[in-house]
Amino acid sequence: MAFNIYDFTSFTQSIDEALYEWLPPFWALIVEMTIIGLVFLIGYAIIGLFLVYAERKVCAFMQNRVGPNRVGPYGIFQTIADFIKLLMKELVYIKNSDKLLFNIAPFIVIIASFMAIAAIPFAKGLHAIDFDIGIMYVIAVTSLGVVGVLLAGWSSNNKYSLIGAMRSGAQIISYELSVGLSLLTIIVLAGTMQFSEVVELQSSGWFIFKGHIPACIAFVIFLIASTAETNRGPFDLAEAESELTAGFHTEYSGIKFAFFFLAEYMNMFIVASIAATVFLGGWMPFHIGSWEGFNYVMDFIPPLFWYFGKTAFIIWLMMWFKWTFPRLRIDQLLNLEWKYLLPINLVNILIMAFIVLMGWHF
Amino acid sequence: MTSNQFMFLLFSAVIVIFSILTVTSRRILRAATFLLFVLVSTAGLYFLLKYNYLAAIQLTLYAGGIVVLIIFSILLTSHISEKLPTAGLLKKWPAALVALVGAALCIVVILQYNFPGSVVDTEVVNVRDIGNSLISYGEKGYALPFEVISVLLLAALIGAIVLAKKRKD
Amino acid sequence: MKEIINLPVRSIEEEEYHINMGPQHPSTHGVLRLVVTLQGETVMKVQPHCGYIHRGIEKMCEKDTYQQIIHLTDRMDYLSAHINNHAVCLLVEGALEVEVPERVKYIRTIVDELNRIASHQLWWCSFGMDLGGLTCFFYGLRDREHILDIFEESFGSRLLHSYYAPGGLMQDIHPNFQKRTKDFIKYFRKKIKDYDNILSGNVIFENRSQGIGVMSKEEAINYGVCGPSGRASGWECDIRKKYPYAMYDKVDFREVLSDKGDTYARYMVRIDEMRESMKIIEQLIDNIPEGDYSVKMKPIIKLPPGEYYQRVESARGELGIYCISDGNKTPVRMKFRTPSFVNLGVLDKLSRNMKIADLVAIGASLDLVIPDIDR
Amino acid sequence: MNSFYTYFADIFRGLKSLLIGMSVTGRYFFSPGQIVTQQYPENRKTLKMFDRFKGDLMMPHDTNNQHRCTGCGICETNCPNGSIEVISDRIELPDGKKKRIIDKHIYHLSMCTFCNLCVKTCPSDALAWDQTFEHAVFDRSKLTKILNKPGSSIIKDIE
Repeated sequence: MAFNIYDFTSFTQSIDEALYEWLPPFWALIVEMTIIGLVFLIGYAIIGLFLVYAERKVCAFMQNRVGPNRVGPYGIFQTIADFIKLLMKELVYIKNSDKLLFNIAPFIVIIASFMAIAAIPFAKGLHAIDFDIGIMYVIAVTSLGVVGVLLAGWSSNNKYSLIGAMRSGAQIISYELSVGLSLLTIIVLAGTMQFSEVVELQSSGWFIFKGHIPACIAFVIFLIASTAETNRGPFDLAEAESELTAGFHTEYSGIKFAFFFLAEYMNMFIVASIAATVFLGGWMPFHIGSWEGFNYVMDFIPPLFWYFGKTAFIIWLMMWFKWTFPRLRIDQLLNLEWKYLLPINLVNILIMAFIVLMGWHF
Repeated sequence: MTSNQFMFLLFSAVIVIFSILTVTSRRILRAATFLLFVLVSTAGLYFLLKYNYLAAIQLTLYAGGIVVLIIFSILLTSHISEKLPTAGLLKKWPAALVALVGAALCIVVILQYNFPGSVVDTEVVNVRDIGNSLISYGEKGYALPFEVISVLLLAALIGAIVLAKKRKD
Repeated sequence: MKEIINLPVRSIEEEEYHINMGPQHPSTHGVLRLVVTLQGETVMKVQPHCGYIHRGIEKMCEKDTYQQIIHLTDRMDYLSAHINNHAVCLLVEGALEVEVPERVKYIRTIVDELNRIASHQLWWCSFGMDLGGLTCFFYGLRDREHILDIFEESFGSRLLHSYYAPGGLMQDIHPNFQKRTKDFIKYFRKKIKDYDNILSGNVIFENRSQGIGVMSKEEAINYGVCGPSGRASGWECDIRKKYPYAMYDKVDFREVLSDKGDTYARYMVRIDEMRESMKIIEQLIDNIPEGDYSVKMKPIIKLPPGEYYQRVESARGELGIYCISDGNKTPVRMKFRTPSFVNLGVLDKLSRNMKIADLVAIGASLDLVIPDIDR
Repeated sequence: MNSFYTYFADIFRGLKSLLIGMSVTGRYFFSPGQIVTQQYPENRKTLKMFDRFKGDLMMPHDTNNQHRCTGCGICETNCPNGSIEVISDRIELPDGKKKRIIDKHIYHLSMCTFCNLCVKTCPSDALAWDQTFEHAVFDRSKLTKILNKPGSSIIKDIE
């Protein structure tokens, strides 16, 4: 098996070929799917645990305090301890709730985020599936998560949960538009929706630099809208704790609450990786046009490092938003979307199309 | 059994089971949720056929859009304790009849068609082609329907705004 | 067309529903229960239900001597404990016509103002938290810690001090008191800029608070809304200016007023009051005269028979104490006119037809302390 | 045109205010030296409470196991919460006079509100504050303390 840290294509291909050699095609596919599923599951858990820890540390430093420091050195095992606690907690069943929907809601949320992660390229040749409509697929799949939130809020038979679910529904439905349109701006520039091609196209410079101001505006809008879509930061109205106690997951406990919790962080990760891939070149190193020497040096840094570095930066930005701003009110939230983000976005696409037509982009 | 067949059977089973559950469930939100599963499985079938674009549209519009709107409106209007009444015999028999006739029609049509063996490998439909044919006005062009639908949607939008606008008096 | 409009529709009452905000709810800062009638997310009516932390302080006062009453008043509005104590001390001293030494007046004024700053800091951070900016909470508490350290060094406790006694103080201030206070003022003048940067000027905060819960001057007077909340509506109700006590008639400070009357005005008035308080402290801290920290009082204080009323400006507004004495060592009746209780009354008026998120903001801007409501 | 201008002016003003807010948190994020959190159980050795801190009532005893309490009960009457109980005996001195001495000075920490009245009103300065603050115990009865040590007596010259 050829293993190359800069290009995983041969590595994954050799695994694929070996499996098909040893096994009949049906079982080879099953084994391959299982391996990919397990890898994602483990990665999911690790990333989730790490993000929870990172969030707590980042917010602690922004709030001028130390953060978790009891379990393990610098508190690195804190999230594991939390997770064990959540696992062992009693699952509270509520009287007069719709038990079936109450139970499947967290799974819908987590499956939606799980489906989205499949299309994201982590490095060259390291992605589960490479659709020709990758970006669209991700937008489609992430829009399913809201169903889980709505079901959770309704089936809890709790007024706070219901209000939280309503808010979340209105919020996600409207902000999906901005997410889609801001990505569309880059699709206009790139001319493709396939993630691998999008990344390859950025080998001569990231889209945020290539696309002039419209790309920057699209990036900012994407950051705002995706923060809203993941129910985070100043847009956490669905779980606004000072108004609705815990919003749609008020009645959830134990592992089911952990699912919501994990899904929130994974959605953040997915959104950040999309932003990193589409705007900041994904695993592509930092290249400047025709500076051969500079590009050569940058190529020595492995793509996984680039990918996770960019994603971490965007996640950090989103945490920075969350721990600085007060929360918006629901009507202001919709105002922001319909009065500011959407019109600007539409004009932005026009400008971008114009730039692409005139060939002004790099 | 190839993996494609297996996945096809899996998706079909999901579609059939949840379709029946959708129409038999007495709780309206459960019915909507089962409908979601049906639509997602349909998208899965499209993916199996490598109609990726159609599958993504199915997910975005039907699963992510329409079902969410249905659920949203159920949230606004109904309470958790509400249960739909079971239909009486007077309604059940005609419904069963209609369903049987429909099923028979479908089965007859499917049986009569002799499927030619797939000669060419299924080709991924390029998004660029779809886009081009959507706005071309030549042969196989959909520019006119596209524009008509746009006008229709615009009218619907304006109508919605007029309806939602508060009366001044 | 007309018939369609006049069709019988479901009445508004049917679409209303109630939620209980409290007694356990993150935004009520205690055990206040608000029964909120909602229509969608719009607040139709707010009914406060008090009494979840009622301890019968007024009744307990009837069996306590005047020295002992002091420690009970700490526990009403625990965020301005010194100021509550001050009211009782002034009442007793006024009834007995005792003149306290200058040094006591200076120290009481400084400590009162420090307490006011500490209270406003806690208000600021919980206000930020109620609007969803959790970081504010930690900045406010961090700065408040400095004042609590000053208090702890001089008076031995951080929250409930019982430091004033009728006729003076329990003990003299610590030798470090002046230096520490001056250090704090220097420190806080820098940190209060953070407050402005992170919350006051923020566009989200401005939109959340401007034009929300507008209270006119007439309403403020009618409802008796006092303190910073009343002054935000343009009502000059500062007891320190109108009925000066301690050193307030000798120091130079501005009564912070605003004519907007909305949540943002209430916010800005409190922020400016912190600056004014620092100005008062700066004028006094270097000039504390030498002298005794207390006059000699009888071990058992008996007020002459009669009725007494004493008011002070606590961090939340006018705190009035009404006392009937029959000449014994305990009062016959003690009645506290606590600012939070009066300010709570206007909550329903202000938050009608607002969103549920505005209710939280308005409640926070009135700066309610629940033990002060229930006593 | 004017509304067009204000539309964009609003956007930029809003963005600027958000950036100012972010600069505050960002500054703290990059200067962890400003963290003021006390690492409590670790700093127990170096943690020093202020001299006047009212942690726990105590009765100072000197090296001869002698205290200054006469058992007069003024602290008991002055305590607003009944957290002090003074149990005193009357003993007959050799010269025939009767004298009150203290048997048990009971202090209920669980009822104390640290109002300082007992310490202030004690005519013989027999009470003082201790600076301990870790009062948590598993059994409530442990919060009831007897302040005078066993076998202690009163210092001679106090009357």
